[in-house]
Amino acid sequence: MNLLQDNFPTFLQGFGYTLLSSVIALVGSMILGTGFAIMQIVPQKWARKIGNVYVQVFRNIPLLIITFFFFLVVSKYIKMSGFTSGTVALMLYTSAFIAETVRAGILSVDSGQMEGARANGLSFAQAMQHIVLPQAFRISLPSLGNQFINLVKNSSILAFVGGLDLMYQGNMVAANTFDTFSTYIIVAIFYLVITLPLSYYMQHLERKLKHAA
Amino acid sequence: MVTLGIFSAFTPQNVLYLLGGLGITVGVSVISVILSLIFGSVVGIIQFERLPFFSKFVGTINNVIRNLPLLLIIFFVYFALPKIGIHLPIFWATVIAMSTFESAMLAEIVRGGLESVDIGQFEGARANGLSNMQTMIYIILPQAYKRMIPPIISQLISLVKDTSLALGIVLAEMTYRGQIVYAQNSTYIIPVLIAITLVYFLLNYGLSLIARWADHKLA
Amino acid sequence: MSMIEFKNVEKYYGDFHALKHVNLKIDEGETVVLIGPSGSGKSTLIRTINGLEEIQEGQLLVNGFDLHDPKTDMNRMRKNVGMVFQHFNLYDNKTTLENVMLAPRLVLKRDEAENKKIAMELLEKVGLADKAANMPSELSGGQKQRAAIARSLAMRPKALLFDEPTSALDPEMVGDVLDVMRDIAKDSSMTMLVVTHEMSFAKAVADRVIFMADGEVLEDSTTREFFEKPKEVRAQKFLSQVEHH
Amino acid sequence: MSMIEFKNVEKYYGDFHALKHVNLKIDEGETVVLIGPSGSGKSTLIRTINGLEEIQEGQLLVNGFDLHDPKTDMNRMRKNVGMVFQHFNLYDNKTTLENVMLAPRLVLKRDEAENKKIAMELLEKVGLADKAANMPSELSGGQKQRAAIARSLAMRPKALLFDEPTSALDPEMVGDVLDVMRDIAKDSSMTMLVVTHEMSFAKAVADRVIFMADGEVLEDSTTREFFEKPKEVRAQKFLSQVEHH
Amino acid sequence: TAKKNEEHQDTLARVEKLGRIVWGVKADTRLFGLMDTKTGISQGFDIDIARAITVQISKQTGVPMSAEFVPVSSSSKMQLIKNTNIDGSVSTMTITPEREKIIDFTNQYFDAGQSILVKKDSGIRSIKDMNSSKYTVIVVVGTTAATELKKFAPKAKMLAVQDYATGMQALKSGQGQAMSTDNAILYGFATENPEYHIAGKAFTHGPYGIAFDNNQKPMIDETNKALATIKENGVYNKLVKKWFSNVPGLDWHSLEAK
Ligand SMILES: Nc1ncnc2c1ncn2[C@@H]1O[C@H](COP(=O)(O)OP(=O)(O)OP(=O)(O)O)[C@@H](O)[C@H]1O
Ligand SMILES: Nc1ncnc2c1ncn2[C@@H]1O[C@H](COP(=O)(O)OP(=O)(O)OP(=O)(O)O)[C@@H](O)[C@H]1O
Ligand SMILES: [Mg+2]
Ligand SMILES: [Mg+2]
Repeated sequence: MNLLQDNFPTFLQGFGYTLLSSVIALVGSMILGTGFAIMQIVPQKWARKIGNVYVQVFRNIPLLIITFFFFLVVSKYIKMSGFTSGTVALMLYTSAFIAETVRAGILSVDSGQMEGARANGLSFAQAMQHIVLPQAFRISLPSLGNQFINLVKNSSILAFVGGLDLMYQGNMVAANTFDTFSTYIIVAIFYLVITLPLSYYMQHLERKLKHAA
Repeated sequence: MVTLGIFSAFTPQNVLYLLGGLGITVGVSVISVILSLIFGSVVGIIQFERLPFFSKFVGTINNVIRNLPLLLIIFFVYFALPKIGIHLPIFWATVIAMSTFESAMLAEIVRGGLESVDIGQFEGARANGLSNMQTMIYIILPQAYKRMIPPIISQLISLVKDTSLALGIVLAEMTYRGQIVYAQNSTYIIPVLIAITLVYFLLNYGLSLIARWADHKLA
Repeated sequence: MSMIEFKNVEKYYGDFHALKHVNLKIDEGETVVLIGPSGSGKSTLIRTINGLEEIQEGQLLVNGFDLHDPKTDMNRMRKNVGMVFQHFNLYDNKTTLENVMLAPRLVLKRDEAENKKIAMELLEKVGLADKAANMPSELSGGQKQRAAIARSLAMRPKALLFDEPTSALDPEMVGDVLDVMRDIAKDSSMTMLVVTHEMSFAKAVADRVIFMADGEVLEDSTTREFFEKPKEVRAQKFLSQVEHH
Repeated sequence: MSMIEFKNVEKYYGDFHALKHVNLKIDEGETVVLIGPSGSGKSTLIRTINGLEEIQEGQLLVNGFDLHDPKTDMNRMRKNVGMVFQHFNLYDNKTTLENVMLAPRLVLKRDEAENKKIAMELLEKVGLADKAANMPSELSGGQKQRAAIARSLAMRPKALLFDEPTSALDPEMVGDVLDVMRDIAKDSSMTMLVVTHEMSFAKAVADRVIFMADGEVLEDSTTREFFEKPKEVRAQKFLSQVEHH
Repeated sequence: TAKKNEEHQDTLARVEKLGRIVWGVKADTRLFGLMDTKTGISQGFDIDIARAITVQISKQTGVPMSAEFVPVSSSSKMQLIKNTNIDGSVSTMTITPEREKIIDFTNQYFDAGQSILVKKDSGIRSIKDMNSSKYTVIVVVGTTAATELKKFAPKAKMLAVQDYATGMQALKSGQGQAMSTDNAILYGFATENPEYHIAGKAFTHGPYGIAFDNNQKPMIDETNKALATIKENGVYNKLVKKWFSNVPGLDWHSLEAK
C-alpha cells in the first residue's frame, strides 16, 4: 500500500473537503427543505404551488446539470469556486428530497397536535416550531439520515468541477499513478468510513421506531 | 448574445445529435432498470429470508455497494476492472456500474417492502399448507410489490438522472453531447443546459406522475 | 353580557350542510351542556367557536370578536377561549409541566418564575403535581385529560370549551375528570360549554342544556326544564336512550 | 387413536418459559376447548401444533409426525392440520374463491374443475357463495373468518385449530362464525382444538375443556365436570370473571 | 506503478485480424478533434492523421483495415489504451518520459508546447506573471499541463476540470484567469473566442506522439513507417494546411514537414 502512504495527504484533503461540503450542504438543505416542506402545507394556495414546483424541479433533474449551471453560468455573475458551485447545487438538490421527507413527517404527526396548540393560543408558526416540527423530525429521522448518506455520496459530483473532494483527488492520483484499482478501492474505503456506520445506525433506528409503533 | 445562442444552438443537426444522446440515456436506463429489478429482488429476498450466514454476507456486500458514490463505481468498472482482466466497452461498463449500484438500492427497497407485509400473511399461508417458496411467490411478493411501486419509481427516476454521470467516462449520453454542442460555441451553453434540463424533467416528471397514479390506485 | 353569540350561522363542509341556521347566546359565567346524537354537529359547533372551523354565513361573536370577519386576529381571540378535546391533544414532545407552561410563555410572555408557579398550582389543583416531569405517553387517559385542562386554564381564559372530554376514558377515570370540571364550573366568572354524554354531570352542573340534531339547534332550555319535560320529541327519545345506557 | 400428543413439552421465547412441562392428549374426532387468562400460553400451545413455533424439549406428535424431529417434513404434516387465526390472515391479494382454491391447487394438485366445485360447496356451506369474487378487503370481519374456515376445510384436514376465532369480531358477527364451527364439530371424524372465551360455545360443543395459566396446563376435564365444579382455584376465579362479563 | 503488459495481445496482430483500428480521438478540441454533431464523429487534424495512417498501414501490411473512432477525454485516454478499449490514440498526447514507462509512443507527429490562454485585457503577458496565489490556472485532469504548471508557476492555484469544453466555459465564467495547455489546442480556442489570446511563448516543449500500449514494437514500427511515408508524399502537409492555415497569429508553414 505504497500508494496510500505516498498520497495520504491528498486523500485526507479530499476527505476533508468531502466532509466539509456535505456538512454545509446538509445544514443548508435542512433549512431550505424544512422551509419548502412548510410551504407545501400552509393554507395559502400560491405558497403550496411554489413549494411544489420547487420540489418537483429539483427532484427531477440531474445534480450534475445543476452543478454545471452554477459552475459555468451563475459564476459569470456571482463569483464562486468549483467547491462552492458544487456545494450550492448539492444543497438545492438535496433540499427537495428533504422537503418531501419533512412534509411526510409533518403529515404523519397527529392533526390533534396542531389543533391542540392553536386552541391553546399558539400561532401557526409557534405551533409548527415548538410542537409539530420537533415531532415530525423525530418521525423522519431515519429517512433524513438516508438523505444525508445520499448527500455524502452525491458530493462526488464536485469532481466534475474541480471541487477538491475525495473523488477529485482520487481521479488525480489515478491519473498520476495509473494504479486505478488500488486508488479507487482506497477512495471507496474513505467514503465508507462516513456512510457505512451511518447507514447501519439508520437501519437500527428504523427498526427501533417500528417496534415503538 | 444569449438570444443569438437560442436560435442557432438548435440547428437540426445539433438537435438530432442531442436526441441521439437521449437515445443512449434511455437505452442505458432501460437495460439497467431491468437488470437491477431482477438482481435487486433476488438480493432483497435473500436478505429478507435470514438464511444463516449467507443472508448476512450478501447483506454486507449490498450495504457496501449502496453506500458508495455511483460515480466511483462507474470509474471503478471502467478504469479499474481492466486491471484484473475485465474489459468492457463503455456502454456496457456504464450499464454494469449502474445496475450494480441500483440493484443494491432496490434490494433495500424490496427488503423493506417484504418486511412491511403483515406476518399474518405468512402464517396463514404456512398453516394452509403452502411451502416457503409458494408462500413467497403467490402471497408475499405480489403484496410487497404493490406497496413498493412508488419507492421503486423514485429510484428509477434517480437512475435516469444518474446516467448523466457517465459523461465522466465519455459515454456519449445526453449531458455529454450537450457539452460537445456548447464546445462549438459558448453562447450555446445556456440554451443547451436549459433544453437538457427540460428533457430530463419531462422524462422524470412523467415517471413521478406514474408513481403518484399508482400510489392513488393502490391506496 | 354575552360571551358567545351565534346569529344565523351556516356552516358547510363542501356540499354538506353541517350547521343550519344556528342562533345561540351564552352569557359570561354560564355553564352550558350541548348534547345530541352522533353526527348532529356538536363538535362542529364547538370548533367554530375558537376558529378551528370557519363558518360560511351569519355572524359569530366570541368575547366581542367577530369570527366571520377576515380582519379579526384569531390568535388574540384564542387567548381568551380555551378548548379541551376528546383525545386530549397534549404536546407529545413536552413534559406535563411544559405542556402547561408553553402557551403562557410564548403567547402571554409570562415571567418564567411566575409561569412555573402558576403551572404547578394548576397541576396541584387537577391532582397531577407528582406527574409534572412525566411525558404524556407516561400518563393514563384520565391524567392526560386533567393535564389538558390545566394547560387550558394556564391561559386564564374567559371561556372553556369541552368536546366530549370523558368519552375516550376508561370508566374508572371519568370521575376524576368530571370532578375537576365541576370545580371549574364553580368559578362564577368562567363561561363553559361542554359536549358530553354524562347526564349526571349535566344535571348537577349545567345552567342550560342545548340539544342539537342534524346540524340544527332543536332545543335550548334550562337544565331543570330539559330533564323534566323536554319539548322536542327527538330530545325525549335521545334522553331515554342515553339514560337507559 | 390420539391425533395430538404433548409429552413433557417445554417451550421458551429466549429466556421466557412459555410452555412448562405440558402433557396433553387429544384423540381423533374430539372437540377440545382451551381457555385461560391472557398471556397464559394458549396461542403458543396451539401454534406449536402446526409448527408455527418450535418446541425446545419433549415430544410433540401430530397425526403421527414427530414435530421435534428435524427430519420431519413440516409441509406434509401441515396438509392434515388446518388453522384459523384471530385476525383471519386471508390472502389479501386473492379473491375469496381463490383463497379457498390456492392451497389445494398448489399443494394437493387437485384437478381444477373439482377444486372449484369443492371450493364453491364450502363457500355455500359457510354462507359466502355470493362473495366468491370479492376481495378480502370487501368482506366484513365475520365474513372474513368464515372464508378463512372454508379455506382451511378445503385441504380436508384431519384436525382444525382455532385461535380465538371470534374475538376480533363485532358482537353481531360472532354468532354466524360459531354456527359454522358448531357444524364442523358435528362431523365426528374432525379433531378440533379451540381457544375461545365464548363459554356458551364451549358448553354446547366441547367434549373436554383444558385450562391453562402461566404456561402450565392446570386442568383437563370433561366439559360438564369443568363447568360444574372446576378443581383448580384459578380456574374457578377465571370462570367467574368471564361469565360475569 | 504500472504493471508490465505481457498479457496483452499484440496490437498489430489484433488489428490485422479484425480489419480495423480503433483510434481514441478528442471530441472537445477544436482543430484536432471536435465532434461533428451531424456525423457523430470527431473532425480535426488528429482524425485525418489517424485516417491517413490507417490507409498507409493497410498498404504496408496488405491487410485492408478501416479506421474507427472513439471519443476520449484527457483524463480517460491513458486508461483506455491500457484497457485495450482502443488500439491506439491520436489525441493531442504529449510524449513524456513518465508516460513512456507505461505506454509506447511513435515518433512525434506534431510539435507543440505548453502556453496559457488569457483575456486580451488581463495584463498577463506570460506564465511568469501568474506565479501568485491570487491567480487560478485552469487545466484538464490527466494532461501534462497539470504537472508542468507546478514547475512554472508554483504559487498559482490550479483548477482541474474533466475536459476542455468545461475548462473553456470555466475560464469565461471567471473560475480562473488563464487556461493552460498546449498552444496547439489553445489556438483553437483563440480562433473561436476573439476576446482571448495566447500570452507569451510556449514555456515547454512537448511534441505529440501516437500512443499504443507498451511492448507493441511491431505496431510502433508500422506506424512510424506510415508516418514517415505520409510526411514524404505530401499528405501530411496537405493536412497541416487544411487545419492550420487559417489560425490567426500562427505561422503554419513552420509546422510543415521539411
Ligand atoms: N372535516 C369534515 N369534512 C366533511 N364532513 C365533516 C367534517 N367534519 C365533520 N363532518 C360531518 O359533519 C357532521 C357533524 O359532525 P360532528 O363531528 O360535528 O358531529 P358530532 O355531533 O360531534 O358527532 P359525535 O357525537 O359523533 O362526535 C357529520 O355528518 C360529519 O360526518
Ligand atoms: N414471539 C414471542 N417472543 C417472546 N415472548 C412471547 C412471544 N409470543 C408470546 N410471548 C409471551 O408468551 C406468553 C404467552 O403468550 P400467548 O400469546 O401464548 O398467550 P395467550 O394465552 O394466547 O394470551 P392471549 O389470551 O392474550 O392471546 C406471554 O407472556 C407472551 O408475552
Ligand atoms: Mg363530536
Ligand atoms: Mg392468544
